[in-house]
Amino acid sequence: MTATEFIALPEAPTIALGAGPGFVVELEAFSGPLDLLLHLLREEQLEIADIPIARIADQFLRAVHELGLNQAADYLDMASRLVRLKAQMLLPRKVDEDGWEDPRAELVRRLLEYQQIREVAVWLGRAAERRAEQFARGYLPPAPALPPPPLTLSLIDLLSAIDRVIVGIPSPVLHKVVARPLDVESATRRIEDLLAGQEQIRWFDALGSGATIADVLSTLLALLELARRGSLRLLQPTPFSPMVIARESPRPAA
Amino acid sequence: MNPLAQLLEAALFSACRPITAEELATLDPDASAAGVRVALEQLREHYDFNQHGVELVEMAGGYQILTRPVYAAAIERAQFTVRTPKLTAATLETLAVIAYRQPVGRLEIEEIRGVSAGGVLRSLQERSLIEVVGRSEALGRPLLYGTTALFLELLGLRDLIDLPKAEELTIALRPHRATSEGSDDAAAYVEAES
Amino acid sequence: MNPLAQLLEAALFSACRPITAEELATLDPDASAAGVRVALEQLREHYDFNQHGVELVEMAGGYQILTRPVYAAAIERAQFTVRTPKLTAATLETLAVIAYRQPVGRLEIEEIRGVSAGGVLRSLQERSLIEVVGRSEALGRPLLYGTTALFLELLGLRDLIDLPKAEELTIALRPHRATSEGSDDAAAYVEAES
Repeated sequence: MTATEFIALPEAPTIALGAGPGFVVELEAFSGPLDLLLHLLREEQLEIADIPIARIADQFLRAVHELGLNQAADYLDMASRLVRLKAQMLLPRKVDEDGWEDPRAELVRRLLEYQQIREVAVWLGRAAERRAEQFARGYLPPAPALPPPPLTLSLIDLLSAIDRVIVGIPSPVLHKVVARPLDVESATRRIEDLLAGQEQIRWFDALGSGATIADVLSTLLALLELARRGSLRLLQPTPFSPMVIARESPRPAA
Repeated sequence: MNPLAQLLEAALFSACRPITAEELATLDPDASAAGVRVALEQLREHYDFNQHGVELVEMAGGYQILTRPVYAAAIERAQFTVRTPKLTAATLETLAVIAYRQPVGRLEIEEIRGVSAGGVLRSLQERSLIEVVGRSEALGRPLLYGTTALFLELLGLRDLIDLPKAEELTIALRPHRATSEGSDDAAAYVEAES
Repeated sequence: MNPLAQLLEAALFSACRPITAEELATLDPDASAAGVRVALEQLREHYDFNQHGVELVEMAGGYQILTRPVYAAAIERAQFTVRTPKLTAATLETLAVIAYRQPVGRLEIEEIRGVSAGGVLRSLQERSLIEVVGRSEALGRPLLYGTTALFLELLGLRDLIDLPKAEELTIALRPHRATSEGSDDAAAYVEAES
């Protein structure tokens, strides 16, 4: 089973961690990094108050990677916190040192708090389901021709509206900064076209003539991306020698 | 009431339209057409005999539970059926933009909200919440909108400066005219439009 | 049923939201608050005693007639109406934070849930389940959110106090700021944690 195969398990998602080749999980099963963390702790039957940080940090990183959550900033943020904690826990400290604050305290506090909220959320969900079992009157006859009731407008409503508008504003509208945009796509195409014709090209071939700074950056990003995908190899035969860009025969997708 | 009559009452109450006897029969696989008729009759009699405020009405080939006409006047006066006409989200958002950016043109409003604003602007004008306050210097000399006295009245504000300040909001909005120096602001404004 | 109970039944039938006792009292200039209460009680008893398919429910500070839960499945199968869709985990968690911590700002919500909250907050506001209730004194004066009457309606709650109490939860909730003294609160919280 590969990481791309997901089975919907709405109530209690089970993750085969470590033992199996990958995860069986519904992405939507997690509402955030704290949720994933709680899940890992539960799976391993670990106490929140005494988290083995090293172990749980590794598992979290693996889960984030295998669930394809690498794109989600919130998960990455938590991952970096865990890695930092792991490092802090490794720092030596005197046995009888007073005033030593467990670096995990903040995380433990957040997890407990989040667990409470989860409990309330479950309660709310049940209440909403019970309520959904009862229907209000459906059919309403057309409204009588009465003068419309007076208009209501409150400052609170207006504030809410402003809030919504602000959330939706893409950027300050006063200034339109037109940056020279990076065009990684075109650079990628150019490199791919070149490599289709010949086994190896040089950095200057990839760049083309009359390259601007934006072009140089675009080409560099395109090369790095193609190398990451395994479409090409970047070689430098000797120190300071020109970079050689070599075609890579396509591998079967992982 | 027999169990089928109870089920029919619940169904008729919750339905979004009049329901025919045939449709009602689908509620209970064990119910016969005759059974549904009997249950409907029982429901009607129950409402009449116990002097309920509602009655079972047959119309347009279907059944509905309706309030008795005698109560219509009192209910209409109380206006429970219509929610107080709150402004829609789109209207409020447009109004919010105008309140903070006035005088402001349609283009800027549309740019901020990301949707066309023609209809909403018209309806806000019809409700006398906004009015045309001038024309921009920009190409085509577009109309500029501002809020009205009624707008302040509905919000219970004495003046526009009673609105929460831009800098108090999450993201600083452009300060409105009343709080800033005319010349600088105007300069910034022309810039924004071009 | 007495005449007032009939009028109230008709009015409640014609409304599609909970109606408060005060609103109901406006239906009849001669009705006292006590009279309305008695009539509502009579109506509730009549529905229960005669085993109607509907019942009188007290909710969100008002009264509403709703179908009994036992008929939901049959009515849905017959497609006379549809059930409200389930709320997502993200929505429920955000509502939980706001319900217990209100008035609460976006930052605190995001801190507790560990994820950004902009999208969920916007959608909750659009559905009128939460509203802006003020602004914090903190830096940037961020907007503070609270739950609405529609939130109570959606959950079938009479009041916010129907929410589970801190001591009813497996883990004691930190009492929210408005109701407790800072220092005691912090001490109590640390205790609950250990």
